Amino acid sequence: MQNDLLYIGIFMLIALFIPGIAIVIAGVLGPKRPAPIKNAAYECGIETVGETWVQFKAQYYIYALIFLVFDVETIFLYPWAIAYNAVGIWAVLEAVLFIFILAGGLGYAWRKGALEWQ
Amino acid sequence: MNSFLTDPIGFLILWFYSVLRGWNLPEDLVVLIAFVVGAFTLATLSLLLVVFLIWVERKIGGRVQDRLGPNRVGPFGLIQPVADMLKIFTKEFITPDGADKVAYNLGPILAVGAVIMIWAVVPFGITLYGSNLNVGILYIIAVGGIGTLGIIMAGWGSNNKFALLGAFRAVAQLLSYEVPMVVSLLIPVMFAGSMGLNEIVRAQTVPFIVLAPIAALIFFISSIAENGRAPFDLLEAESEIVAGFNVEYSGLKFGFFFVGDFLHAFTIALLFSVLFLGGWNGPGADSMPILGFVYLMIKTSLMYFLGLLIRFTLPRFRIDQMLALNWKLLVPLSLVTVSLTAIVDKLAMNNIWVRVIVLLLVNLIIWLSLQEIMERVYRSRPPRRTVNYPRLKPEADEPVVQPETPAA
Amino acid sequence: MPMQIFFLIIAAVTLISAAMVVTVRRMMHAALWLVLSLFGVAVLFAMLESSFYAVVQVIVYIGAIAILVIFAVMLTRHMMDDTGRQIAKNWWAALVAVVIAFGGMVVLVLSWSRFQVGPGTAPSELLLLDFGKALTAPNQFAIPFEVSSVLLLAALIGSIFIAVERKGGQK
Amino acid sequence: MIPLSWYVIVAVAMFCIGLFGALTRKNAVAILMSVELMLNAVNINLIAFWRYLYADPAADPTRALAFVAIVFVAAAAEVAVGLALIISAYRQRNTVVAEELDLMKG
Repeated sequence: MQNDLLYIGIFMLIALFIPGIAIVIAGVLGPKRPAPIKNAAYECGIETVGETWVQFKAQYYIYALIFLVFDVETIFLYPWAIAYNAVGIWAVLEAVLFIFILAGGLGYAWRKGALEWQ
Repeated sequence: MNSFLTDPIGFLILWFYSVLRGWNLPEDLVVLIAFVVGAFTLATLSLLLVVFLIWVERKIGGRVQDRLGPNRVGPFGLIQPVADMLKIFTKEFITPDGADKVAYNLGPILAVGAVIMIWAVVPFGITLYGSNLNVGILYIIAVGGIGTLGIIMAGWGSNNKFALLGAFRAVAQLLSYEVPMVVSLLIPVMFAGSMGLNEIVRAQTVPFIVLAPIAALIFFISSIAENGRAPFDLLEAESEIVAGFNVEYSGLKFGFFFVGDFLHAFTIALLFSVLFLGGWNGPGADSMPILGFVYLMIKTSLMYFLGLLIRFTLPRFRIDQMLALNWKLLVPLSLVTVSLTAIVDKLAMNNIWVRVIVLLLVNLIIWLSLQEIMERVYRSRPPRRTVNYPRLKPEADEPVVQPETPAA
Repeated sequence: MPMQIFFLIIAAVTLISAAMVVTVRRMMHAALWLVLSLFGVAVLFAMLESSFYAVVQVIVYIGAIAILVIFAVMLTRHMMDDTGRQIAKNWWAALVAVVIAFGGMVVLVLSWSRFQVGPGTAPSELLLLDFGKALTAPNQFAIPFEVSSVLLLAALIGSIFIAVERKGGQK
Repeated sequence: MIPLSWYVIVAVAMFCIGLFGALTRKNAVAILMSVELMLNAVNINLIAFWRYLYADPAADPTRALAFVAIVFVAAAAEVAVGLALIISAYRQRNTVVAEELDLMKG
């Protein structure tokens, strides 16, 4: 297992290294002629008004929130899924209960209108 | 020599190990060198594959839409992507003023690196895999999260409203569709009793798509959405938010987002074949590993072609439709499917054919009740509000005004 | 020996980026340093041969929590800007207290002989299977299993209740 | 081999850095980030002890894993509710400086 993890680590480094080195090479090959207008932010030819980092709506945050909760359930459900063939029907029902408690949260968000895109 | 014919790649790997050992290096160093060389080869091959994939995609896309596709450079336009690559390598990088340099430059690297990283755990054949990680499926999900991070860094780093808005949209979509994907991937893990992709392939004496067609469908849809392709290409909706999170990029940095996109399209086909179509399983694959590789490639090409057909025929969703499809249909459906499959499969006898029939029945029931529910929801909806646009046709009692004909 | 050097590098990266999280002025950069620090922790988990938690660390912390934090940074960006002090006035008092606490704990760790052990037997491949069984076994973790789903439900409902903009409420 | 004490010292250092941040940072989001660091330090500790002392099958290795899972759940719940509170407070008071969030003072 240690070897598998070592390979994964090496692979991740290389997967980031190859694009990185390609960008460096392209930067060396390409011309470099910066100009103030060229470097300005692109907003369809109109000059930027106000701060760039304006506020955005909380809607996005709510999707991320529901996602977080469903992501955390993986910690519990994946080990259960591995043990699926080795456990009895009661363990399966427990996991189904687990899923349905979480689905209750989704139902609440639905009823509350939090899933509606406004 | 026989071993070379049935399993050329495995033979080469063993030969490489024996060469390294011949140099009297310590064993740890041999393993390390072999790993670095292997990882480097695989990653490079995956990137080189993109050059070919771009040609395939443009050619098929052209044919689907009744065009010719690339046909000028080389036979059938085969050299076109090479020419494009040379061009993009020599283009200028324009870094916008006020960009956050680190985030701006890391964005494309993470976006393409995250796709390549998936390849580390894919089993291409019985003997041919990078790593038999025991948590392979979770690794794939985790790597998807790194890609999301790359997009948010790109959007934030470019110091542009459109880019940031695009990144927000993109991240909302990627996060949302990860939920049904994670839930539906529980089913292969459940059946195989392991998260290692090798074990999952080995467990598929009957491909899992037969046992769990709905889960396979959910996985397919959500991975298309993760890829951000039509009909889910809201992340780069040119007509709505100029180009999305990548407006401010140029040259190869811009190109890398698309390299990642093309490679991801192939990778999801590969993953789908591994997880649901039986991977390298097939007649004679046990004795001749190279046959397994061929089977896997055939399955992958089929799924890839299907993905291309979808991409080139369907129009784009609106953002509210995209989110509603996920949260109001796919997520509940995946939860119900997983629960029912788990219960029924536990109750079914261990005979494989009984399981197939029972699970197919369950999936059919889920599908039919889904149709019924959607029908009812559709009927119970209030009729669409009609907007009174200015009429083009005049009312009956209005005098008809003839448009003036310009003087000749 | 290479293992130890590798460990020191990873530990240094993790701790330095953690220090950047608490000191850097721009919030967005603090969030990105947080990601690096969390990734370092994931590598530490991998070195401890807990591949499951290494991957879960990336999924939950980097894939979800860090993204949530970045969203919150962007949503509340207006006031928390990078000008002005980010650190409380009496930071030196906190620093002294923290350094004393750290020194005390290190002395404790180094003085107790049980901390000097090497790793025990490597965890077996079947560990996750056992963990899955234990999660649903009534005499083991069946109750924490269900309670944690209730906790998550409560967190979800609570945070949606708080975060959803009320119609007609004050802006 | 790496002794257990190294991991514990890293965890202690990380906990102290998080504590420092939680005590001194003014921004509420930054305080939450510091708390995340502290929770991570706890997890490093738990997994290190699991690996060094309880990994062999005789010692019931799943116990430590369950602990870590609960810490993950607690961290997720804390972030979800904490950030929702911060966003809500920001909407009402237009500030995220922790000292100025004195709604309870009346």
